[in-house]
Amino acid sequence: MTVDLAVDLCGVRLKTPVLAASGCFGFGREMAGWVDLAELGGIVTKSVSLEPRRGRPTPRMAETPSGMLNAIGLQNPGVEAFCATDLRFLAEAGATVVASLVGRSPEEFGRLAARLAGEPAVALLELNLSCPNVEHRGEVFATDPELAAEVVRAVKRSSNQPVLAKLTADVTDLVAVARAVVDAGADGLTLINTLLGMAVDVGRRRPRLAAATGGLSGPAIRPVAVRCVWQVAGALPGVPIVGTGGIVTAADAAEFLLVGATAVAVGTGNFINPRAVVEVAAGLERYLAGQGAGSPAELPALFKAER
Amino acid sequence: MTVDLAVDLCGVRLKTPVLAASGCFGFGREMAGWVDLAELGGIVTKSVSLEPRRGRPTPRMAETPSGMLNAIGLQNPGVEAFCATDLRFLAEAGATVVASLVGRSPEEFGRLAARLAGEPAVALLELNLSCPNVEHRGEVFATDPELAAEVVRAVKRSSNQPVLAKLTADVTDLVAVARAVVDAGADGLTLINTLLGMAVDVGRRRPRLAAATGGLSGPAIRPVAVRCVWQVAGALPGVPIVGTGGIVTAADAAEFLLVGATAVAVGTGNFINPRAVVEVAAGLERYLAGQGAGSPAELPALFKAER
Amino acid sequence: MTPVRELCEVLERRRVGAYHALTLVAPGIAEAARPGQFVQVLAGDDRSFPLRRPFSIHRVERPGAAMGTAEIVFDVVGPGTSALARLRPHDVVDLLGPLGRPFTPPDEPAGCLLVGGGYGTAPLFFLAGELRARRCRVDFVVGAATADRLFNAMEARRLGHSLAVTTDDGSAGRRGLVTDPLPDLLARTGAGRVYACGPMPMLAAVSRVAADAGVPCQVAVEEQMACGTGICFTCVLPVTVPGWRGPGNGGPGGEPTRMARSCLEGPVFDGAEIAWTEAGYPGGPTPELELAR
Amino acid sequence: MTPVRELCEVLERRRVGAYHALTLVAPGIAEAARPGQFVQVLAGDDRSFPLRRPFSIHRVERPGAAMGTAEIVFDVVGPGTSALARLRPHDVVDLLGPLGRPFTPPDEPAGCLLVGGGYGTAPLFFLAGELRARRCRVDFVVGAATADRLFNAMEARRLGHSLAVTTDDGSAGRRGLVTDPLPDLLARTGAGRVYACGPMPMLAAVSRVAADAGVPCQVAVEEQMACGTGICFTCVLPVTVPGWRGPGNGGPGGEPTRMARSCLEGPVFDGAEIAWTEAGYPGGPTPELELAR
Ligand SMILES: Cc1cc2nc3c(=O)[nH]c(=O)nc-3n(C[C@H](O)[C@H](O)[C@H](O)COP(=O)(O)OP(=O)(O)OC[C@H]3O[C@@H](n4cnc5c(N)ncnc54)[C@H](O)[C@@H]3O)c2cc1C
Ligand SMILES: Cc1cc2nc3c(=O)[nH]c(=O)nc-3n(C[C@H](O)[C@H](O)[C@H](O)COP(=O)(O)OP(=O)(O)OC[C@H]3O[C@@H](n4cnc5c(N)ncnc54)[C@H](O)[C@@H]3O)c2cc1C
Ligand SMILES: Cc1cc2nc3c(=O)[nH]c(=O)nc-3n(C[C@H](O)[C@H](O)[C@H](O)COP(=O)(O)O)c2cc1C
Ligand SMILES: Cc1cc2nc3c(=O)[nH]c(=O)nc-3n(C[C@H](O)[C@H](O)[C@H](O)COP(=O)(O)O)c2cc1C
Ligand code: FES
Ligand code: FES
Repeated sequence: MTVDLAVDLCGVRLKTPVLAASGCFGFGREMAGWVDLAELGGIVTKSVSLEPRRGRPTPRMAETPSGMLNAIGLQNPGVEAFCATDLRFLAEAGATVVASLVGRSPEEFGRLAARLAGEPAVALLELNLSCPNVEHRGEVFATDPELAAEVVRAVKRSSNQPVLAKLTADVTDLVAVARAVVDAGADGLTLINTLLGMAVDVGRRRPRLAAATGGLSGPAIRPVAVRCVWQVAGALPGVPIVGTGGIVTAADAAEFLLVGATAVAVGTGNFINPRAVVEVAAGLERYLAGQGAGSPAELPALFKAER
Repeated sequence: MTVDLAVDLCGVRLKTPVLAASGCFGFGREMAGWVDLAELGGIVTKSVSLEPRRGRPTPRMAETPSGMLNAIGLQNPGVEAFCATDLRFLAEAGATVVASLVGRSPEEFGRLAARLAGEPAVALLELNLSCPNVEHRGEVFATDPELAAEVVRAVKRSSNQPVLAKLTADVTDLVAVARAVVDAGADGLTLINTLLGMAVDVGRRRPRLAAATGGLSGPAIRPVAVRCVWQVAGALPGVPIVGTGGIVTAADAAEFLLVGATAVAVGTGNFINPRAVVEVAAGLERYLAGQGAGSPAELPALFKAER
Repeated sequence: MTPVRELCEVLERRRVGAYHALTLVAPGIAEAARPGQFVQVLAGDDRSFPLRRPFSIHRVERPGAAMGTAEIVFDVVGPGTSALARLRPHDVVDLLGPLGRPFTPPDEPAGCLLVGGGYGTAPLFFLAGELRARRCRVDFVVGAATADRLFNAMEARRLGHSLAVTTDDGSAGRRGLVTDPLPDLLARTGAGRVYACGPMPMLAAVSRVAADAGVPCQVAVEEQMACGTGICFTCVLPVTVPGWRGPGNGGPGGEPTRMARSCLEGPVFDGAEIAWTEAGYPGGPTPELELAR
Repeated sequence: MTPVRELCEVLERRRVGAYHALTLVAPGIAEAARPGQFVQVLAGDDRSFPLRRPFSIHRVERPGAAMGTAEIVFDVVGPGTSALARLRPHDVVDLLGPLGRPFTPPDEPAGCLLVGGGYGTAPLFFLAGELRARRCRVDFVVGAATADRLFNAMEARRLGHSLAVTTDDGSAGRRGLVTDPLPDLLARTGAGRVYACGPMPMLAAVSRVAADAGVPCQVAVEEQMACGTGICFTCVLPVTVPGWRGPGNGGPGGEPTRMARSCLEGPVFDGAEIAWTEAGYPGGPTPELELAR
């Protein structure tokens, strides 16, 4: 049984279905010494904004059971510096780049998309509508279907690159948000971002994060992420989904592909294993062969469950 | 420094701030051999319905990183059998009983409350508005502020026992739901129920739960639960909150009390340590002494964080 | 006798064919244990909050001259049993037990046929000792997929008046299932009781053969367990309740059933009481009746 | 030289005063390591997904005659370091390294004052060797809360031309902080460089003293790290960027700062470059300027 790991994500061919998740692979350059960037399914960059952002005060991280909280606060050099240095580097390295965008308004997202529209090195755009590490919950566009849709429309107006809308599981009706962004023109979805969480240093009697709350990631949230992909894939058949949340091994990735994800992204897993993206892909190849599947796209049909 | 662990929960005096969470302590009887039921802060019973329920098919459980998924499906003998056997037993054992109620409509909740109104052995009612293990998401009343409020009103009309509304974190705006049930007359809140999740057996290529999805519990969800208590305690000062989610040790419980919970409930932790409720309380006593606090109620004032 | 929690030192872990046998210092459990009961085991200091794992008690050394030990036999199938297989002497394991309802011996001495599948044979040795002490004749039928998965047939021969062996592949004893020789044996030994432990499909089949022969049959079942102490309702299986009022039905005789917690009312059940087809194991007693519904 | 991931066998773990010293077989890391760099360590097979823990490289045995070993020195403060303290010879530990920017030695032989606090002294021995190989004079100042928390003062004496010791409680050497004897020593030794490693408040103070004396000072900082490889932006601290255009300011001279990843641009920084007050450690160079803002 020969296996071809390649998948089609919103019209873009990925060598493997395994990407590096946004904010968990820097801007790619940092990892050039660990993996061949050209061999990855793709690299979702740290989210970039119009202006540089300093991010949140430290401590920005707290370890939790089978996961971690982070409150990085979207630190990034801004889209201009990103294009001038990081994007150029990624292009030369032959990486498949998914540029993650973050803005404070639909209009800001639109201007970001316009700025990147002319960059051939950008294969896809991912809209970070769901970062919990922002001053106002109002900036978490993915909590409001209409607002989220507005952002997507603004981006589609100023760019013809395929667009992934990244949503949060911290909502009452994820399918409604997903449907809204897809109707607004999103080509695909990324599920999920971190869950909003908090941890306390009981000895010092204060939050373990300077920002008090932060985003929960890692294996702890995998069951929530798999459920989200399962729900949305069932409600919106045919809409490509990038599954993210707690993927450390190939078996973890297979869970997402079986319930309907087109591809997966490894986040926190990279912190422990800098070669995680490559090793998960290699493991998937063995898994597919073992299951008698010729490609990742065949897995959902092999999944036995009624809705 | 002498410590008094007693707390006042909605006018009811609890010997300690540590309760056994619903569905994680059976109906109490099963644990009589492990702990002195009269010494516990309280026992929240498995949720009872008007008619007996068989629950979901097996497998009903799947272990996940630092947690577990369950799809028990509210199996219970019905309120009549509950009163005839379990409640009588708990009363004789001198336990502080929080009767957890579950219904398919506000009207059902009302009838359940009416049935228990005459039972002196019931110290408080907890309304399970948030069990994810139901056929229709529509039964998860806590996803809709108006519906949740309606249930509370129905219960308050037919009972004068203090009422805790148990909510889910799987919502966009938890504070709105909390405010709605409090305005409708809920005396307190229990935060949180399990998160909706799913796990896949990649070898057999099928869900690990017969019901496909289930409720995620255990330490994995603690950061989400602590965040929920922190948010709601900040938005609705003075409203008693029972914090639940991933409590295994006294330090875990202290996180909840520091961010504003009046009491806590230990769920999944009982499965590994049948004496968890007692041992967490004992550990809290040492913690309070160490922090120079005379009672659990003093902790929020000692917590250093701005909102 | 209420169960206890004991932190038990590992005395020994040895291989027995395809399995591992673990001997633990557990005075309280060794004191109270009865055949058919189980322990909930937590091994290692893993911080990922693993649930306990249930294992039948293979045998105990009552405290007294000795310090009181309990032994379990296990097969490595996943993380929990792998952790057990890594244990070395002097390591400490956290046990709850003895848990569950034990086998009920006959009031009067009677012939007892003990049927074991794979590691399911292990608790039957404990039972055989108790039955013999009550002057019951004990005959063994043990089966497994392959010879190395027959747990300690030598011991079965020593403890039993007779021993019949079957393997799926014929690598030991007669090729086939443990149920194949059952009817003959029941007739030949004139056994008045059948006691069985092993995989669920086997228990269903044994229960049927015994029911057809009109011989009372007790089986020790295996359902997934989160707590093992009766508080989570994970481990349920459908049992018949003559005249029960609740919803649902599907018992062997078409009478109402209820979902019984196998950690509390079991793991030992009357084989004729379990609604095998509803439980997902057709081939139990009087299946036609069940299917008829 | 890019870092590698190595599964390293434990050769030895021994107590050194209040600390543990761990020697690991790590050819690749031992080959490439430079003083001031660190390793990211993952110990044990805990399934709760613990993050790696960063530790300075105390010294290395370059591969060749020997097989190539690296040594770290650690203090037990929580679960990660407790796991390290449980390691026995032949256990295997998962390492990433060497990581981060090392200390930069002077181009010309110069007098170097090495200032260590607690376990922060450990990486300075590695540095002392390199400096002496470059024919630099090395003087040591080591301090700690108590005598047992001074890491291996004997070795410091052996490696250094002179050694000054301070403890907070006076249980060894002079009572007080490492910074107390610094001005004198700078004057007396005429040191042209200061290299420091220890708690952040100490590094701030040392940087100020050095700046006041007009001596270049490199410090190895400790910030919490999730990855250690530059990809998570957890480990940032504010450093000055003359003429930088972005938002924010607060550098020692009031000039703009940016949040630098200490695992990538550090852990070794020019002490005068760090915006100490903004980083939460007033008492750094020219604090009055910072406070003036
Ligand atoms: C009453 C009882 C007695 C048992 N006695 C023995 C015994 O004497 N020897 C022995 O080898 N095994 C016995 N088992 C089965 C044993 O509990 C499982 O093999 C073990 O839990 C597997 O854990 P794992 O992590 O290695 O495997 P995994 O398959 O990874 O376990 C995953 C989950 O499924 C559960 N599980 C897996 N297999 C079983 C099973 N067969 N029955 C119940 N739960 C299961 C586990 O407890 C865990 O919760 C018994 C089970 C029960 C209920
Ligand atoms: C570059 C660098 C070099 C270091 N070198 C050494 C050394 O040589 N010897 C030594 O004993 N310690 C050193 N540390 C500190 C060491 O990493 C921590 O003591 C260790 O991570 C604590 O982990 P824990 O689980 O035992 O403690 P916990 O306090 O439970 O750790 C909780 C979290 O906080 C982080 N953390 C805790 N203390 C520190 C700290 N001081 N600095 C950074 N992160 C911390 C941990 O990494 C973990 O993520 C160094 C830190 C850094 C950044
Ligand atoms: C340190 C850290 C930083 C992150 N930064 C971003 C970000 O900038 N933009 C974004 O869309 N997601 C960000 N994420 C979320 C991840 O991309 C991912 O959705 C989430 O962590 C769940 O996946 P995981 O469990 O594999 O980490 C970040 C996550 C972490 C842990
Ligand atoms: C097996 C199981 C059954 C549960 N049954 C109920 C229930 O009947 N009613 C209810 O309100 N909550 C139920 N819960 C939720 C718990 O009461 C608790 O809110 C949740 O598990 C989080 O706490 P924990 O992490 O300490 O378990 C159940 C949880 C588990 C694990
Ligand atoms: S395993 Fe929990 S009730 Fe039986
Ligand atoms: S620790 Fe992740 S960027 Fe430095």
